Amino acid sequence: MPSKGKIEVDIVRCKGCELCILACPQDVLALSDTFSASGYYPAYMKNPENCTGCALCAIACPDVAITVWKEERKGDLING
Amino acid sequence: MPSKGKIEVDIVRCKGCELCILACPQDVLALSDTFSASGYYPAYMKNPENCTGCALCAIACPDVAITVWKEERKGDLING
Amino acid sequence: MYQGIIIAGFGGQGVVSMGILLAYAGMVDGKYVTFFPAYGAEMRGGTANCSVIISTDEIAAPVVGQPDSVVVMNEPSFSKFEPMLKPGGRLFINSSLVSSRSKRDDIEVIEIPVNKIAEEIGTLKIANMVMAGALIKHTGAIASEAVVKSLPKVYKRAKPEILKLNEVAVKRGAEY
Amino acid sequence: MYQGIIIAGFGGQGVVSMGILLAYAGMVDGKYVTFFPAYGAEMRGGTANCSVIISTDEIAAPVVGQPDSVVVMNEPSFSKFEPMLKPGGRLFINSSLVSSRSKRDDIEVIEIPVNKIAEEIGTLKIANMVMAGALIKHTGAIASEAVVKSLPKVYKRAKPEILKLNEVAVKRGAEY
Amino acid sequence: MAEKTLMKGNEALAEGAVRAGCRFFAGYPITPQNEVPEYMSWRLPQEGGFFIQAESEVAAINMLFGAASTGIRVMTSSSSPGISLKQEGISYCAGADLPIFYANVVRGGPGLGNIAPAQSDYFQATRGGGHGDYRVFVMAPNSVSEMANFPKRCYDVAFKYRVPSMILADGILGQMMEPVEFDFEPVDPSSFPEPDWAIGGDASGRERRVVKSYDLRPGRLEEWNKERAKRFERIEAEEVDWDGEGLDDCELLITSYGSCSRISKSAVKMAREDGLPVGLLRPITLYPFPKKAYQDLAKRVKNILVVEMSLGQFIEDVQLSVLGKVPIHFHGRPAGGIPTAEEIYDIVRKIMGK
Amino acid sequence: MAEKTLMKGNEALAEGAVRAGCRFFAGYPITPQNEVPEYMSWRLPQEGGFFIQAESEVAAINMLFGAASTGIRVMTSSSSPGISLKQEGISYCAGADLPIFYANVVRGGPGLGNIAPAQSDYFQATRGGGHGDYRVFVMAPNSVSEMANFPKRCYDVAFKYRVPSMILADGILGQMMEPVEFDFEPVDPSSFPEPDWAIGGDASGRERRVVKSYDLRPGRLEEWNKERAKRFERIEAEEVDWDGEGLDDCELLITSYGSCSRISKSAVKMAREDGLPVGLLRPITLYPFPKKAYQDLAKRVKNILVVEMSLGQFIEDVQLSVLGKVPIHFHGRPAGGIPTAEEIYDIVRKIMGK
Amino acid sequence: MKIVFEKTNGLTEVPMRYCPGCGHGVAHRLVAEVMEELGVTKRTVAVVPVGCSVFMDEYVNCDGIQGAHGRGPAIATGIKRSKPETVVISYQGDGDLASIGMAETIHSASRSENITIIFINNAIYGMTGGQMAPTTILGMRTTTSPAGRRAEINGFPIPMCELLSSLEGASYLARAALDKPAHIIRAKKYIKKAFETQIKGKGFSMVELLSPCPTDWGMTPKDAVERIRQEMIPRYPLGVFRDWEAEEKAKKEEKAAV
Amino acid sequence: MKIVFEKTNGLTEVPMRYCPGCGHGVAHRLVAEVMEELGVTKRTVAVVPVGCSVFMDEYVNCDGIQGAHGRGPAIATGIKRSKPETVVISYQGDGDLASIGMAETIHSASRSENITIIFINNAIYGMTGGQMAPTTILGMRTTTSPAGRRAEINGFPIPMCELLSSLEGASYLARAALDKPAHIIRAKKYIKKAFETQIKGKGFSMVELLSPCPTDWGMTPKDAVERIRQEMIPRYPLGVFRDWEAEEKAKKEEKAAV
Ligand SMILES: Cc1ncc(C[n+]2csc(CCOP(=O)(O)OP(=O)(O)O)c2C)c(N)n1
Ligand SMILES: Cc1ncc(C[n+]2csc(CCOP(=O)(O)OP(=O)(O)O)c2C)c(N)n1
Ligand code: SF4
Ligand code: SF4
Ligand code: SF4
Ligand code: SF4
Repeated sequence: MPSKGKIEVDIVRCKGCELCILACPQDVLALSDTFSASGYYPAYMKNPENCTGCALCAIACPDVAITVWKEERKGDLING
Repeated sequence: MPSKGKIEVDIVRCKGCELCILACPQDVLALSDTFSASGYYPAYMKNPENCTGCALCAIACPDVAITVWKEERKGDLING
Repeated sequence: MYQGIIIAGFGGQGVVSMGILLAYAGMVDGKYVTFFPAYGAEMRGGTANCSVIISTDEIAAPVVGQPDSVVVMNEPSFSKFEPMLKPGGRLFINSSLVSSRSKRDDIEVIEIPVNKIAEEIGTLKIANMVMAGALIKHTGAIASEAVVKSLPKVYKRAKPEILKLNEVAVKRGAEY
Repeated sequence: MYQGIIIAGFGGQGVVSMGILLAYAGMVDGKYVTFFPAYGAEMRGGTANCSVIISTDEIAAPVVGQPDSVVVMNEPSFSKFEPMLKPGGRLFINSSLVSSRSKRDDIEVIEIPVNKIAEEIGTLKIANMVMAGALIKHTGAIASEAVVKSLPKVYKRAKPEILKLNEVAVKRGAEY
Repeated sequence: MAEKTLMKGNEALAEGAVRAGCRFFAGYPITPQNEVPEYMSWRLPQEGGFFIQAESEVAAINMLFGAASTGIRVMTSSSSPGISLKQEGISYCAGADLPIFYANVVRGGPGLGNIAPAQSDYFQATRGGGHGDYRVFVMAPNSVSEMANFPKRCYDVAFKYRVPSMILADGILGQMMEPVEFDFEPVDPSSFPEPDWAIGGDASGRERRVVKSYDLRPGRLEEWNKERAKRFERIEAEEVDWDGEGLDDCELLITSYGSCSRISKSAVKMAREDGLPVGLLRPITLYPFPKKAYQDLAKRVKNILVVEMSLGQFIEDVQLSVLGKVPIHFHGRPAGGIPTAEEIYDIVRKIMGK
Repeated sequence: MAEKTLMKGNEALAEGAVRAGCRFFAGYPITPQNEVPEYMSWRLPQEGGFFIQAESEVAAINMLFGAASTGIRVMTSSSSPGISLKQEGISYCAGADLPIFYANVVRGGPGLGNIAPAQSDYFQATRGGGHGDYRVFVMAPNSVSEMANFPKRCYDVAFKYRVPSMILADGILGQMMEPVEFDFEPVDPSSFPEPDWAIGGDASGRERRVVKSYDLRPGRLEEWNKERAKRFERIEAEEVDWDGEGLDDCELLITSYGSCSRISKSAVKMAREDGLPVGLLRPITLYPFPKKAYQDLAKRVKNILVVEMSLGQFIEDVQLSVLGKVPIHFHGRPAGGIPTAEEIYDIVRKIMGK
Repeated sequence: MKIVFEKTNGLTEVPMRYCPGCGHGVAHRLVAEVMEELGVTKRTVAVVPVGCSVFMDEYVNCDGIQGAHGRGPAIATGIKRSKPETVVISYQGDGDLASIGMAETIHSASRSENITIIFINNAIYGMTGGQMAPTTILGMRTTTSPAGRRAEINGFPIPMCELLSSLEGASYLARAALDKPAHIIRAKKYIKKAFETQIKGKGFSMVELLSPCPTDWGMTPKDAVERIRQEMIPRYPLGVFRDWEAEEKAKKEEKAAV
Repeated sequence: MKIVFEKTNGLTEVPMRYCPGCGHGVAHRLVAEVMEELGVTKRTVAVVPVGCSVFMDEYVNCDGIQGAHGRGPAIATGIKRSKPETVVISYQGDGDLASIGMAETIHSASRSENITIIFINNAIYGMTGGQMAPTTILGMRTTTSPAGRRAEINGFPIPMCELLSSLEGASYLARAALDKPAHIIRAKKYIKKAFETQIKGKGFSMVELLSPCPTDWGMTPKDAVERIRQEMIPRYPLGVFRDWEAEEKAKKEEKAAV
């Protein structure tokens, strides 16, 4: 059974590059259709229920915009 | 039978470095004991009869001071 | 007549080519013109801006300190350039993307949903031309025929149908 | 008193250390002194020379244009420096190696077979010191005790017996 | 002449050089002059010329040294830090009497500084820059048209006197677009006779030649330098250029060069509109410096105001020309600060007590 | 102080720097300054310092940039072409406010030139040299003792104002031996407090620091440059040095610096022996230039004769000081030509009509 | 739930000014995480290049120094030899490291300077607007090779890890890519090993990172990472090129075998 | 009797100013003989370095150009690209080529500039009086490594042929020694091949020559050539490192085999 996770995108940092979307194996993410103060369309959890907290999105993110939470279990990857 | 040869040292160019002496397989050469106009002791043929005209001395000479003659025979080395 | 214009937006919004078109058209119209882009590191992060001056007299510096007109094609440009506008100047806002509204009462604000209009005409790419049309109309700095004449000179490799679309865009913009 | 000296010879003849010794001794003797070597590409091809000035007054430039004394330790140096000597100047010739003879009648020529003398004393290496002795004697520019006192300062790493030999060499030179 | 076209200063500079016969360009990217190599990368091959992006500015100037030695018209360009790196190579070109042409599109310094327009490389440009006694023929355009037309004059002088030549511009002139008119027809360099000092190619019909900047024989380098100095004297006598505005009756003389001179011109206009007798002297050649023009004016004007985008470099040449005859005032903006016509006019009024 | 020793100028320079606290040297061979790196290669390790032969002059100056940023006393040296290559790096040091010390043992130029003593890098030394508005504190020794003692003053000024400092010498001063006396006790750099801008080491007790020369924010680099200009104004006010001879009553003033000033001094002596009122003004700091000393003398003397081993660089600073108040005559020998006292005295007599 | 990924303290709070999808951000993060994990942030100096990453000093939480284009290794040498307890990294682009700075790169490696180079190979000059870099692959269009890079005119792309491997002093050399999480995780391991190489005093280390530059490649970030996979990795194979530890081990084994 | 060896017309009549036993003389002669034998003297330009051989332009009978220290390959590039019919050789010492000029060397090789470099590796800075060179072998005393070269401080000697071999553009690379006639004869063959590489338009060629510097090594000429045998050749093995012809052949055979 996949673990449960959740992410948060810092919309000040996010530039809507979509690399997190590309990286997520669970199709959790999408770009928002309203733009941020800096004029970008930030990523958000389109399918939050699918998130396993694997952090691949955060590892791919060039702007360190993503924080990842996960159900506590042993032996998980921390900071790639 | 080794061929017959002869060399001539240009004493304006020769600086007495002795590399020709080192190179000559026939012990033909030695340094003169009177110095040249530029103050060097130039090489000369101490044992002219031994010279085979192999040109090894000339090939070794850094100052292109040596001209080599040889009895004409086919297939000999010219200018290294 | 002297018009100092700043045009600002995202990298892909055609801000620079809009500026060049205006300068070219000004030249065709017999005016003195200069065009001056932001360059180098200022370009990083995807924003772009440029200054255009159109004048009946020789132009000193191409740098526009206090613009007569400001064009903001996106949100970040609004906050950066709206304050610089000269009292009595004109602020052209791409209302399709900019939600901020100016609080100044000493300027004229022209809001045009250029993205929307451009999409109606056929392609988002000509949003800048819609804006150009509006700017020419309101400032009166350049004869609009000069703009139409300049289009094929500035977009040298564009196909006729694209040029046509651009022309339409300029005209639609001029209706605002 | 002002003595401008040029010393010239092959690389290995101790031309430079002779110059330094004279300058050092001059300093010990309370004179103004400068030493100036030929340097760089001039050194290629195995010749060396240097200029020493010993003076009771401050010295302008260490470069000696018209020397009061010239020391030639080998043949090529003769042809190069003999003509530069000031009228009335002294030419010190290492007659062991130099066969040319000066044709000038406005100079004093001192010929010393320094190589021969040095070999007699024990080593060719001190031929330069023999020459130094002769030079001091003839020019009177430096007290000879100053030279002896300077030897251990200039040859800091030399063994006492070598210093002794140097001393002997200087004295022998002074006999010429 | 062709119809007016709208060009970027950097592109006009490149096109101007090509039309003046440039057939070799070596450069290295640096803002705000990137359009020069970029333009050359496609434009030179069209004319059978060669463009190369060198591994560094140092390599670029030395590629120029090599290419120039074959007798052709060559060019490099850069901006402040890159020009500093080229100083050794420029000195070698001067020392070997090679006619090269280069441009410095100056930015704010020192160090990395910024990329804003500046005029703080004036000393370096006008006093040789590298080691040794030599000068470079320096032109200071103030419009995109001049960016286009000055390379030709630089080449002509460089080849006539066998000296390096350069254009000193800045980020404004490099980046702005303006209508351009060329004042000369494109030249065909293949019609030039090969200089009698050029190396390479087939030397069968002539003595071998050597291009070099050294002479270790005592006194020979001194002679050579004196002969070169004579050429510079001739340049000073024959190649000075400047223009002005309102010089006939001005009491206060503003002087500035390059893009700054346009701003000064606006200030002059403001003053004249207010009836103040203000004029502008604008050196077009910075080396040779139009000393005489200043000296003549110094007999008449009451004040001189030097305006430059630097903390005070150009002003020294003005001082050296005027030699205390007239009070000199100074307004300098360093490191990318661009003076405005209003701020200049304010100073003008203060000086004139109005 | 220690007894007199006989030292070569280059070695005195190196030893002087070590005694003044230098603990890092990066250099590259070039005649006529090779004894400096050679000396440092064994001397610095004795004091726990570090010597490195860099791969080039460019690398050397950038190693200095790094080493200086840690707050220690650093040095490089070179001769003309090598100093040209360092100009970018020197400009970076100036831009990042790093106190460095370097020496140029000038040789004949331009280009490869020759290795004879020369003074033709004066412009480069005194006007910053690299790109941007900055200056370098420049001292011009004229004896081996001064070669030994000036590095300390260079470091003191460099650290006080956070500017680059240098010694401008030549092949005579570098290569000659003369008795040397040190006028200061060796300093122990480990007793210096760490500057509050130094990076590296353990930063636990402090905020992180950044050393840099750029500021891309509009207007900020201009502010920074103006602040730096203030420091240079203070240097001009506080650090000028010069000396002279026969200044009280001279009618003709000879002026020259460095090794050339010794020769001039001989000429002065000759003149005085003949009863001619001739004096010598010799700038010890070239930047800041002893303008006031000239201005004071200009009120009194009838003629000035500038003597330099160059085609005319130093003379500009004299002209800028005197501003036409007194006629200035010139005797320059470029590219390794060394004037003699006799030749100077001849000119003196001609000027004085004797 | 527990945080499993958050911004490291090795980075400051300042949002990075790079273009969307730029690899510099990832590289900065990896360096910062390694500094923190090894506990050396307070004694690290980042030598910052001229290039898009000229802003790096605002983002990493250690001391910084920004110097002349291409001279990072020389600057790093000056710092390291003056304060050997400092961990010195030189962060450089491909124009910086492989073009103008080639001599400094090679010589610092050959001297086995005890420094760490983080080499961002994005096959282009980013900051100046997309000119050809020494690492630009053949055929690639840039603003100074508008018809695509051609070997006869522009020369061949230079593989830096391979070039440096022949130098005795190059203690640790590795190449990774920043195109996808698996490669990024590997990149971080390499960077950590490089830092450790320096901390243990083992000499010169360099990690080359194939990195996307969507803006100057004229691509979306997605297409840019795809280009790394399709075009760059085949030309610049990933992996470890020199490893002092493996070499020491091999030597020991060899000895043992004798 | 017939003359079997005499001074080639590729050399002028001017006696060379090098020290007794210096390898530059031999190298000049080989270059000059090759020029003559290939009949290209009249269309050759020798790019002369800063170094003892700065006088080369007086000795070789072709056009010459003397430029800045280390920049020979850049100068050669400028000439070759301007007048491609010219045969351009860049003659360089080890300080010149491997220290200050490292970037120019590598980039000209990587561009496969159609030029020929004659690289005199005498492990020292000759002209400036015996300072350490990048090629100085470990332990060797020089005026700037007075206690002998140590890797930790001065770095490792750089083997240029090996370093350049990893570059695709390096078409012909070979190393010979000038210590004895057999090696000198081999050196000439390499030089000839290098010239031919250029004449056929095959790109970059370089011949490295291990060469004695008796003066700055502080040795007699005899001892100096002995040092080449004892100390240099073991560190710098002789032979051909890259050969476009062999590589073309191998490729063809490979194809044929498929
Ligand atoms: C001496 C010098 N030359 C050129 C430049 C201009 N310049 C700034 S960044 C840069 C190169 C950028 O490319 P790269 O090193 O690959 O880094 P990137 O921007 O791609 O990260 C250049 C050439 C400079 N600042 N200084
Ligand atoms: C820019 C510059 N730096 C340094 C020098 C001084 N210099 C002259 S020759 C030389 C190097 C000589 O060594 P090498 O290249 O090995 O040639 P060699 O003399 O041994 O034949 C140097 C450093 C110079 N002329 N120019
Ligand atoms: S943590 Fe994993 S599953 Fe969750 S959004 Fe990120 S990549 Fe997708
Ligand atoms: S990768 Fe980062 S910057 Fe890009 S869209 Fe996702 S959260 Fe935003
Ligand atoms: S030709 Fe041969 S045998 Fe004759 S001297 Fe020369 S080396 Fe000896
Ligand atoms: S110093 Fe060495 S390289 Fe130079 S000429 Fe003498 S022996 Fe030859």
